[in-house]
Amino acid sequence: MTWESFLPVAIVLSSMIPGLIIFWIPEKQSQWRTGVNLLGAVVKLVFIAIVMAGVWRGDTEYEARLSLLPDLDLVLRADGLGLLFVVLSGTLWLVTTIYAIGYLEHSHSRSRFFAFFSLCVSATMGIALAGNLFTFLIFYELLTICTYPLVIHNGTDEAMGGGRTYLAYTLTGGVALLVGVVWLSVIAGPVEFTDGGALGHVEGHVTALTVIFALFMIGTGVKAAIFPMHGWLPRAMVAPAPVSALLHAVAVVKAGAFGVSRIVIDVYGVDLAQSLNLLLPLLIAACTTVIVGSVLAVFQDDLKRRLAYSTVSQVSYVVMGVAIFGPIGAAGGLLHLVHQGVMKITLFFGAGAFAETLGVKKVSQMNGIGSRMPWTMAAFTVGALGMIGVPPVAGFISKWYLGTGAIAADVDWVVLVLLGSSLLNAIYFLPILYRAWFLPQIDEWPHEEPGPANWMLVAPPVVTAVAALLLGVFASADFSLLSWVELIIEREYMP
Amino acid sequence: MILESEIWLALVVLLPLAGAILTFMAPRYAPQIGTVSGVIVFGAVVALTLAVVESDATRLTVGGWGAPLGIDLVADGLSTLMLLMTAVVGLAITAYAVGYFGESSAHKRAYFWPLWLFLWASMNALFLSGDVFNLYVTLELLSLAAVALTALVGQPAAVQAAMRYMLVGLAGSLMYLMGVAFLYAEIGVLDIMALASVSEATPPVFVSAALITAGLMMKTALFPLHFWLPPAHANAAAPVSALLSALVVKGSFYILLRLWLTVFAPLGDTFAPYVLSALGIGAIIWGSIQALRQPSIKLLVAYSTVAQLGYLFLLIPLLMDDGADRQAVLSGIVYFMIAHAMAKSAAFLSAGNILHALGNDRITSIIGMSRKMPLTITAFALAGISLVALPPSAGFIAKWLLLNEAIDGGQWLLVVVIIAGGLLAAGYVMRVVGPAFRQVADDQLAVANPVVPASMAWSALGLAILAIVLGFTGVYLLDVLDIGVVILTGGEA
Amino acid sequence: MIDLDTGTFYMLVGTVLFGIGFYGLIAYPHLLRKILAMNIMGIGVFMIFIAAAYGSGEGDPDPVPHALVITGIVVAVCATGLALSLAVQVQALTGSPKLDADKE
Amino acid sequence: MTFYEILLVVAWLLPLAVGLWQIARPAHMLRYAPYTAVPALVAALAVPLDTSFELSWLLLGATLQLDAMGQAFLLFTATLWLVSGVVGMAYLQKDANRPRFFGYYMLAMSGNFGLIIAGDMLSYYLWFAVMSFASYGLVVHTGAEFARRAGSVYIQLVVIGEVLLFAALVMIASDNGSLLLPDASDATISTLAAVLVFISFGLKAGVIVLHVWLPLAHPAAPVPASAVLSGAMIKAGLLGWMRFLQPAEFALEWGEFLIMAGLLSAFYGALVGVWQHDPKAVLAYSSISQMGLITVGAGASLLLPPESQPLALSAVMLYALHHGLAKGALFLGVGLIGTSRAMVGLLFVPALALAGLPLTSGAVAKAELKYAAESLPPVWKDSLEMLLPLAAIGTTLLMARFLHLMWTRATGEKVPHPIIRAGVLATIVVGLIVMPIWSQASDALQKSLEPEKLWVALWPILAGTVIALGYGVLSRGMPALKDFTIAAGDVLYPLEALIHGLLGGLVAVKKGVEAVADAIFVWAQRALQPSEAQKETAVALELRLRNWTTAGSWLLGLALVFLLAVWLGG
Amino acid sequence: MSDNSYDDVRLTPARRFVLAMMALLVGGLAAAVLSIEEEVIELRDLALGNLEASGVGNPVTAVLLNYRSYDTFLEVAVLLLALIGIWAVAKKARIPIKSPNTPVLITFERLFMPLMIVSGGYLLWLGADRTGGAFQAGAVLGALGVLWVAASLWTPNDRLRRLTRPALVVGMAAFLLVGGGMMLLGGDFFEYPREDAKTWILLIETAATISIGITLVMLFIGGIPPNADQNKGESGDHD
Repeated sequence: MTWESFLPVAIVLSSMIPGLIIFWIPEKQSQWRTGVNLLGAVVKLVFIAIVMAGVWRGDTEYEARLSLLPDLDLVLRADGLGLLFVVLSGTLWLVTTIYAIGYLEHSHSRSRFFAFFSLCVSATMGIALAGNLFTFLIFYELLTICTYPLVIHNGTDEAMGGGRTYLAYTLTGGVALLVGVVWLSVIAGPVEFTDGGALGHVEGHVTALTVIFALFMIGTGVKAAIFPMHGWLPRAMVAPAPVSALLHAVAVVKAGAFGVSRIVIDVYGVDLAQSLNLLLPLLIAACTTVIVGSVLAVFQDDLKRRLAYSTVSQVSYVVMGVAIFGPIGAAGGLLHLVHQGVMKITLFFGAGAFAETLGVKKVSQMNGIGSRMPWTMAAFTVGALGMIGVPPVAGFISKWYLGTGAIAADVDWVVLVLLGSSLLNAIYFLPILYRAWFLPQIDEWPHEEPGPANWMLVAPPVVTAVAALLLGVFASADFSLLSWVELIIEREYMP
Repeated sequence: MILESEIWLALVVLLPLAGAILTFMAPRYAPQIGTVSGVIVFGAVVALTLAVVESDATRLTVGGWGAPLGIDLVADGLSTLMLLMTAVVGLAITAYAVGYFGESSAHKRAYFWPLWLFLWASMNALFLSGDVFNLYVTLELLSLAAVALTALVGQPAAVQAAMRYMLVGLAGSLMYLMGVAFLYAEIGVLDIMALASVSEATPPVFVSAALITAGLMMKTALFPLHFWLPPAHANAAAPVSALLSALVVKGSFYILLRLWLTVFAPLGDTFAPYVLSALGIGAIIWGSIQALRQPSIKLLVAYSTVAQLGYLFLLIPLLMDDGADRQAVLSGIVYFMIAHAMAKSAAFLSAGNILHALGNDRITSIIGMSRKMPLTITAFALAGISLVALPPSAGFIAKWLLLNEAIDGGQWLLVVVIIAGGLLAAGYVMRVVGPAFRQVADDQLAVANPVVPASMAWSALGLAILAIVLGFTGVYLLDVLDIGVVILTGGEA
Repeated sequence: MIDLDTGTFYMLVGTVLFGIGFYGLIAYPHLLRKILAMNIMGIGVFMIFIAAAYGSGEGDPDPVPHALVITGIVVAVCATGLALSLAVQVQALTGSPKLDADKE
Repeated sequence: MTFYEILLVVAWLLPLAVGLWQIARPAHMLRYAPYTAVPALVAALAVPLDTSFELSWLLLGATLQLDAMGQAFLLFTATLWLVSGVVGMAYLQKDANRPRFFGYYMLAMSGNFGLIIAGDMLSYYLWFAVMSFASYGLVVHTGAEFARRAGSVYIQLVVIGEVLLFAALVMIASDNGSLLLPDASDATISTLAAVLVFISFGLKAGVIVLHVWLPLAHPAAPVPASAVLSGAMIKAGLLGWMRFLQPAEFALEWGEFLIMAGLLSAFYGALVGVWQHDPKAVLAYSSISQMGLITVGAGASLLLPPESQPLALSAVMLYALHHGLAKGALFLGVGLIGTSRAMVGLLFVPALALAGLPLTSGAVAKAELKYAAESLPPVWKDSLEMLLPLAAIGTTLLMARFLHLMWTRATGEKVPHPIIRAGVLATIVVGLIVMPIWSQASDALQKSLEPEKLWVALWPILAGTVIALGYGVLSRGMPALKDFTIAAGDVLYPLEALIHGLLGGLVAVKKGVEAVADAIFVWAQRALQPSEAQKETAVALELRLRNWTTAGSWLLGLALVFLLAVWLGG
Repeated sequence: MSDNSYDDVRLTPARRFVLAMMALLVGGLAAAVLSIEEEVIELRDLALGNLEASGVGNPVTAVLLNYRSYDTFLEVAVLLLALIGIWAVAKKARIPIKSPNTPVLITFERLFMPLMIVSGGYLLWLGADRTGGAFQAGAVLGALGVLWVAASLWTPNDRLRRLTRPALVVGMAAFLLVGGGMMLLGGDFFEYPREDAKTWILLIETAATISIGITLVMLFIGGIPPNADQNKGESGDHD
């Protein structure tokens, strides 16, 4: 177990072990629980930093391998694409844990909540660091198992219904993925993620490969909430805010999008996918989701459901980016993977803070909230403007790359879709800002928490909003996200 | 001269019998003796496994007379894995039974142990026996012990179920014996390998195959003939239903597998295996539908057994067809048996805990129980994960192997059935796990503070965790399976 | 008629007995009838073994099937014993000598 | 970073920082708010031409540069922002949320300066967005109902503009590969991109169809805001055209199109503006018509052969300069409404300048424009010869209407606020005196003073005044004529109907999609839940199986099946 | 019991269907039987050939206790298991009602009891060379016991009671110890040393006879005899 092979395992375990420990911490000792939680988060970030440096230099190969079956190994390998997702989840987990501690101050069974919360993040880390399709599948399903208790945390009938729908969708998706992975391993032997695609040695099987691709897209599409399979996301908004924030803005939904990009870039390889003309249908599906998601979001009065539908459309930007044949489009997709995560989590934090401190759940109740909670609303505004794609917030950069990528790959109509969705984003975000800042408060807040707002609910959204701004403004700085994405694309597209 | 490994072969049968005698002789100390002998037998099985792994397959000629005349005990890869499965589940059930019978009547406590150790001995003898008639005797030993254990509870429903189980067992054994009679009348030998080397497609062998398959199919409770299993497994005491579902039904399936791989190999290319596969499909669908409707947890888990047994029969056509990778199919089936044993025994033991703590196992009464009985509900949930075959559980690896072979063999109907089975299993597992997570005020809980003895809770959880951990040890188990020649193509020794 | 040497004749008798027993076990609801039928089935099977042992008549009969039959008989006795005691329990607990599903 | 570069950065950074700080912590450093425009003014004067440098870390590598056009624009914009700021400080003295107003004011200011100095497309887009969104705050400042309506129309069109501009930029960037402004990197843009650029900047510049928000927003905003809106911000659209519109193949058709659009706007502005009752609305329509004229200049610059193009560009710059200052003065003058007639007299000067009175900046600008028009291809040359004076008449009529309205309201009971008066005077002086004497303008001044040019400039003004007087006499007799008015924003209403139709479409789409999704969900629900009848049969079948005769026949049946299978299949 | 026995056996349509299928099955079996031509002699020659090495004269006893001694060992285990099963299930013994000690039964009893014991012993001894052996002797002893119980001469006394469980177990214990013991002596499982195979066989047979006899009586009684168990408390509660 050399140091290089220990690190990826350590990243996954650094949230799994705290998770398992927290199961046993009794409900009362919240200090202990917070301590273990934060310790795990910090240790993880340290490991991530070390691995990032190694991969940035490109000289060390971080890989841990355990053979489960004669020709089937569990592989954890840190490569550019994986680390992108790891960094996103790792940092946002720390912020969300702080937020969750504030949010769930007087809620029931918090040990169970934080335990499953940490397990989810370790599952996400596993997905990000998976070295082959088999490992990806294992952690992908593990994520479903760990997120279910979080979705039904409130235990009300509505939560159970949401949980049931969530399981129904994700399990069917998981099954489709399972059949796809098994079939591919029958045709092409064990499939390791290799830059530029791992199916070089497979000749023929064209129809089989197409059907397998369809199965993969259903499998990952369910979690990425691509159009026909997005039904579970709005219904899962029943979960407490930190769950919707981390899971439905970062972990679960991103796992789907990350899965799509892994399969297109590292399994099929973009050239093979293009030659089998698989990318066009995917692009069409992604674009329909973008439009439909935004259209549905316009009419939701419940704030979290509106954000949920917005997530449905925003995640498909990532899928769109990957489906655009060409390095720029892919760069746009991967950028948006991170940007959307940061911006959307700000919005969810905001929504959670409004619900927790003022009991505001509906958009119609948000009049004059800007004056009552200026900092949270300011963060929410930055997030919203970013979503619309207004510079200098990060959203603009990824939309810019998507646009230029689309034209470079001469699928010009995609720019139309980008336009349409930006317009729709404006239609459903600007009224919120308008009500918050420019309309006076009409009636009393549903149930106002006395005393100053709990800093744990205010700080995280502000931090992530500033991050979104910095990601936008300092996009092309040396150590910025953009340069990391360019590094990935360099390795993936020009092997 | 007897080799060191062969001694373990004999001891693995003798020790539990000795234990049974001792527990019968001293009823008041039965639990203590029972636990000690359980541990000893577990040790013996582990020693045997190590011996087999080193010195390849071992064959013990009982009485020194050698195959055709005497009886041989054979420990190859398949039987060693089965022994290990029985030993692990047996140890957990022994630990559980100490707690479970601790509170029940002295009579039950006294008579559970000898019957259980007899059953364990009969399972070990069955897995090792290389003689067709000897298999009948072990099968009979197994059935009688199982029937007596089922009736031990003494409730009218349990006794009726035991009676029905008795009749089924007898009918099955006699059909098996008639099959053996015809084999003897035709070939005149009783040792399996000797029979296999000579047997070819003649009418007596057809009749024997038909009778033996039908008889053992009923004892394994395959779909239309599963009627006796749910009442028996649901009404028996918790440890008994765990061992019935996890081990006893596997015994008769093991004989069926062993005979079809050796003696009836020449009949492999007929469409008989397809009939078995079709019944398997029926079992999965019918079992799952029934499980989705049961009001109580033990009946639900019992019908889940009926469904999961269907998986064992699904791939038999591929097992018998020389074109397919028969060793891989066998490893899929065997791994499924092991995974199912762990998960099902864990499920039944946790159902027993629920019954013990709440007084009834109706699904409506476990609403909100995850807070009050965290260990038990986690055990059931982990077992559920393996039953539904979600990674990283052993069930997942088994389903992966089965799917791999089904797709490789181009059997798309089987792929669909395996998938549908998984989803249906998710359906009925969630019927139990879902309500447990519901958040309900304390006063609405069926029982304010349910209490579950530690040994019972931890043995259930231990098995459940094992069901997950076995997901990672696939390589080692499958290496063991490759020891010794198990699969014979038609007519070749 | 086909040339029936004694061995084959008794084997046929065995199969018929097996059939009668098996029918009784399935068709008759009363538990005692089922247990008796089960014994007849057993005898049918033992008849096959003994006929096989008889072989073609000359020389001593094959001792192995005889031993098997003895073992078979003892096992049948044990099974019948347990079945009877169970049947008695069923009668005592449910007041009827038939299993619930078989009562019309 | 040389001093000049720092100056260029500070020009937009200072107002941005102070503006943000103002919104977060209102009422601090309020007094110095207007003076944040000073660095920009200094930069316009001091920074040598064509200094450009790159901030590689900002956005995707931003470059800042000051070329001739930039300098001119920066000059009059900075002055206007400064003066309006000072006047605004006084004008809004009693207003409670003045700090919030100045917060948005300074943000808009930083946006305006930023886009002038921007060297690459992305920065231009960034600052253009900042300016547009911030000025929303100015429009809805008063909080009155019609201000809100104006604001919502304004923001919707701003968003559409932004989105179209984004698409255009994406096309241009991917066609040419570089992010630099097209005019700097002599990149050529495709027709579609050109159309998008025209529309998005046309929205800001208020060209004929896209002007609908202007007559609503400018009057709604407080005086200093509308001064800056009309004077400086409207020019951002024009600057955008100049920077981006380097159309490749159809340069000629583009030029003609622009000239046509310009002329149409000029006449349309005049025609509708005359009937307005609110002086600020009149001024708004006059801005539309003036911008039309400048568009004509821009169009001309495309049609002219390359060697005489700088001439047209300088004409456009001069005209923008002139209009900025004059219109700024007039709007600030509106601040004096209700004061003595003398004040209205004061406003005569900028009004006449706008109409093109010789010796004023207006005359210089118009002369420069005519001079540029001469080298146009003949068909355009003489048509402009004839049309431009007509436009001048229109402007004079507008000015007359404005002065008339101001005159009727000059009741004298309000005391003119000294600072406002001083501000107005300052802009007039700068407009009249400084501008003509300035280096480039000087030779244009000589040209405008030649005798025949003098007459060409004078007769439209005289004709305009005659018509105005005639109208005055007539309207006294016919009240219907007097209060005939076209609602401000005229074309807006059909447009709004169109938008509602669009929204209606969206609702239909939404209903359709939700219906489909729910149908699938309900169908899946029903498919999985077996019906009661099915449940009954399942239970009954299960119990029947338990009966021995049934089970026995299954057992026998299967035994026979196996026998057959094995016997026959062998 | 309400249902009369007639409709238990009436040929209902379902039963007619079962009968038909049974006929088919028997037909199949018969066909298979008829197809068996040459009868099989392999095991017969082997068994008879090794007779003198097995240490006993009677070939059946040789098969039972030497060649396939493992089978017989498990068979005795089945016997014991059945008994334990019955005791577990039935709990209370069903001693038949006290029949009046009619003179005929008593005198028959007194006359035949010694005779039966002697013939049982003889049968056991005979088994080595001619038909006889443990099971036949056990059956005779069993019959003796049944007569004894039927004549309600069963006088439970402590000494006898303490002996019941060991007696039941001794047969299987002997098998187990001897079989296992052979391994200690270096031979295979159940491989008797060549020369004194007969003595070992006889030892096992006597133990088996005792167990079989007692077990058959217990089977007849059908439950735990009133005082067979040492631990007092146990027989008390019969839930």
